[in-house]
Amino acid sequence: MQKMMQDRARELLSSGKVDRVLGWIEGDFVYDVTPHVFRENDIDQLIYHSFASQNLSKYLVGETKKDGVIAVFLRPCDSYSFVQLLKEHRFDREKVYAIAIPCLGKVDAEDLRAMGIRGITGVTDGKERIILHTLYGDVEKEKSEVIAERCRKCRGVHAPYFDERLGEELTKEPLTDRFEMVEKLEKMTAEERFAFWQDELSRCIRCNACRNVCPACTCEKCVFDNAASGIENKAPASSFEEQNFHIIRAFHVAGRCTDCGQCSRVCPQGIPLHLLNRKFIKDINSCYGEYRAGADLEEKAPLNRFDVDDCEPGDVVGKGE
Amino acid sequence: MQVNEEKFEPTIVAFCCNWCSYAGADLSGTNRLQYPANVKIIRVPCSCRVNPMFILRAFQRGADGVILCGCHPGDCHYTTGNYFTRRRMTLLFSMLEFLGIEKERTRLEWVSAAEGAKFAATMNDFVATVTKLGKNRRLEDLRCKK
Amino acid sequence: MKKIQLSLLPKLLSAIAAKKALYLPVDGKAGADYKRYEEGDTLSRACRTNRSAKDFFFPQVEDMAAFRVEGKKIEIIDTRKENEDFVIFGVRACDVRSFDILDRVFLADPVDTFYENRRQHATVVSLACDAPEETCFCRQFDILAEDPAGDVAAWIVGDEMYFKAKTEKGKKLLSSLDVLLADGDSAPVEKEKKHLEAIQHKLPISEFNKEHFKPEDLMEHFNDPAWAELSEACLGCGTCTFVCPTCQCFDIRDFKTNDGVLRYRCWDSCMYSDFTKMAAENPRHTQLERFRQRFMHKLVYYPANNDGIYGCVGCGRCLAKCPISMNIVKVVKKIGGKKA
Amino acid sequence: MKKEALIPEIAVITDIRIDTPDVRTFRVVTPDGKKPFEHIPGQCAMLSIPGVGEALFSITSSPTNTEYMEFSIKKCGCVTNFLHAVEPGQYVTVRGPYGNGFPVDTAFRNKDMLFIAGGIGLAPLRSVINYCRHHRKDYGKIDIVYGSRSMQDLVDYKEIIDEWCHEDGIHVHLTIDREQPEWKGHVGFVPNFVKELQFDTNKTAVLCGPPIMIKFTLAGLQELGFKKYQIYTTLEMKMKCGIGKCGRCNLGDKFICKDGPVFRFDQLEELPDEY
Repeated sequence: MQKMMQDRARELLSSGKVDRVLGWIEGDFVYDVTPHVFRENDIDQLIYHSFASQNLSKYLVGETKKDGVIAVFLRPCDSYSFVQLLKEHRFDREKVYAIAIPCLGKVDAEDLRAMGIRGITGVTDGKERIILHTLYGDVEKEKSEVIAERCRKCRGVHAPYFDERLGEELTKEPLTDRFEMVEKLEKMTAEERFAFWQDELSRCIRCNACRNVCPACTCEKCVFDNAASGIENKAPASSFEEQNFHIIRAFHVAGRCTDCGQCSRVCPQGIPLHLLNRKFIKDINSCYGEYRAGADLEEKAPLNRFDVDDCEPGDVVGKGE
Repeated sequence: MQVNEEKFEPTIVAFCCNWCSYAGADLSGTNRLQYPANVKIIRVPCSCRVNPMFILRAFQRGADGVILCGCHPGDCHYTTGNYFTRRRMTLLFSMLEFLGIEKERTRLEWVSAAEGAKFAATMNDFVATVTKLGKNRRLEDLRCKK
Repeated sequence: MKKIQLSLLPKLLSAIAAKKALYLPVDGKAGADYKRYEEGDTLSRACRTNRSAKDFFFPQVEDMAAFRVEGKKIEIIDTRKENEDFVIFGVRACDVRSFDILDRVFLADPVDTFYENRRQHATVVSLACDAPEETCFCRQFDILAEDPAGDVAAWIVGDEMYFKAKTEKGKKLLSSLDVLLADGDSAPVEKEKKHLEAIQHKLPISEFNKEHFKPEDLMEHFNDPAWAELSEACLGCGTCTFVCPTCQCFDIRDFKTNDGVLRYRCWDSCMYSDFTKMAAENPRHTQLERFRQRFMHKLVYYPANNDGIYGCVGCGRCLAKCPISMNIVKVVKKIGGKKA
Repeated sequence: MKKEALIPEIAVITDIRIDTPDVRTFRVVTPDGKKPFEHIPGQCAMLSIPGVGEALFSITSSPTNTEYMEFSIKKCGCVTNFLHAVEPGQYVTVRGPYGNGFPVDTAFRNKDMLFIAGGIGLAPLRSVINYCRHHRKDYGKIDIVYGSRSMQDLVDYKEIIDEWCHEDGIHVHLTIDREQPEWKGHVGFVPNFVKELQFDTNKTAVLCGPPIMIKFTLAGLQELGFKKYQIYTTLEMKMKCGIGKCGRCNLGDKFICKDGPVFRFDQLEELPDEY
């Protein structure tokens, strides 16, 4: 796959069809992957494997402000973000050449470390199995055992918007129901839920990684950076601030969140932020009909439309217990 | 402990739409209908003007309950504002509950300019509910209490 | 040299906690983090905590003063309090060095009394690293993970834990625990040190060359065209700065309480767009300048002002935590790798 | 407990002078009527209104003024907007002095001085100009070039006309950017005016104003034959602490708050040209 991508990128660059290619580059370690804008001279360094987990679509907002056409590799989850961004007119479609690529699920080095797999030096990807080369010998694992939570619940289907597809289209069923944990929390008592979230959110260091990585968070100036908003802050100065930030962050992407799971991936404190987003998705689906952000360019987002006979808050709130 | 509970006087913030419930509150006053003085009314041009941060900030600043009153669905002065309010608040209140905030602390009610009695009854009921719940501990900001 | 059976460690910890506030790294849901000791907590053996130990002296948020405002009048209330005595147990060598780096900023004239107060009341018990991650590179900055600094240094050798007091404060702490500690021979520790050092030499990251980062190279590094490429993917979040044990930039902010104003200080990040935002303009207007500032500060500016000591301790947290895996090692390779 | 540098002192605004439509000069004393602290010309102080913010301003009054301190402040951000709305009697907090100041007792001694300011850039220079006037015998001839957008935008116009213009050995050259019917003086930008005036190169120049003015005036002075080590300026940057700890105001390895704000151009040459 990696070879195929390199070849195709080289072709596109040399034919002059695109001027730059957005992909991934590896650092000192195989999992040390950074998004990178390639040109003809460094396209050989483009990589694609289980650790290429950053989404690229958000970079298009900045990249399309520059001159020239940029090609971008989109994994299925990323292609939904791509469409959502396009729908919100966040980048110039004319300047983008979108290449859809398949994904077999990504692996996070932190998860592996927690499993006791350390000193990783390389990886050999298979469809079902993955071999991790480490300083202490090779470790072979079932992919389903090691892939990240977000990928285990991924409904990996390509969004219909791309310029070309590379590699075979993979349709797969999610390994587990993605609302499982949300439902589990809903069944708890308010006290238990409060304790759960206090434990999680109190670890927040307000680094804004969840916000800055989110493909739905593309405001020119975030309300949390705006001194005039009255809620601007740089630190979780009180437990209220922690809750406030995460409620508002999730609310502002409600109906636009594609459930790509990047927020939880980047959290340095391991807070399961995607659960907040999924709660909104679940409520939206059950109250206003199934909706998937980024699935198409036409349908209005759930919070941008209404029905005269929508349910009242009282019909929904408190029904989980 | 029991003694304190009895003395507890909640602070209630009511966001009232200028075109209906604010007038409703006025009417309940001219009709000499009683509702508790705990309710602090904030007039807004439309229930739709209230964004989630308003609600959260009210709690931060010491509210024990927040109620949002707007025109009945279909009666919005701006045609559709309250429909959007309904969707937003449904999601927000559900999220607050998901985080373990007592669901009784937030409420959305439709009160028209003619419903002075409904306004008073709603407020009486809401104050009583929140009084029973006690002080807002889960969404408070201790810095404000210093 | 003192020692104790590992099985008796809980006893030792509660003995310390009985006299002073005790903090130690404990394994949690998502990795190890420092917490206040409670009966039953066990010392994490992880070589790195999520958050660094700088929080103890330079917490993310701290109140500085309060103001009462009445009409045109203002009254200042000094809210500072004398800190309680506390012990941090199990700090790794990299984090211990970070305290020296912070000292040079906060204890420089005029002294930061908030920091100084905490520093004076703390006793640091360090712990030698027996299982570094492949992302560790403290040795590049001449930090000896096998022989950490601190008030007391500790080693785990087999099923025993050895302690050596390195300062007066450390001696005091050990002598207060005399009943629990036995006298230990230094030979096993010396042998362990050799063993741990050998592990350190096997670590993969070894690019840092001091010859390439000298104050006189400031302009060359500053004007390096590679910054554009390096900063290209940066999200502008504050993860690297907040997990970093030596990042000490802060912001001073006012919070309006219901009846006054609370002035507090909180961590700030040079990666944030509003870090240098002024009313009229922002001198660091793109992520390139912000990114460059962070690494130039650690590798060139800080050493230029502090006898050549680098502002990085090689703890590897930014390598593990950066959402896009851009980190100081990649920067060092690109920027410092040119001079032959 | 020891005194903490970051905790300010209370001060009172006793007088507000309206200089231009967007510049006011605030007179500040302690609640018991004294000068808050001593300073050197060119140094700065942190003023704050709790709940609004804290910001750094250069001290406009001369150290030779023993009664009070003055700050000329242009309305542009949060704190300055608030200050422009207050009345005398308003309490503020103040801490300082910060920065190195001008070398008035060393390098400037017995030199002919050339002060060049644009707009609000006069604020830091007024302190040193008045210091030189006070210790007149310690300095040579003084030339002051001051320019602004319009006549109404000239800060301290009254003091300049009534006092500075009438003193021996002081030459004031005023200019405005565009012609105005009531203006009889020179019209044109400061950099060109400086070149037209053809100053001797045996002077020590001090520059302050908007970055673009500084850039072209520096070039102009060099054209006249001035060397970089003869020219001083004072820089500006976002600051939170004022004591070299908060980490944002550095230009290269120098902190503006601690090692500056006053720099000689040959010193700046060794530093990056952006922040």
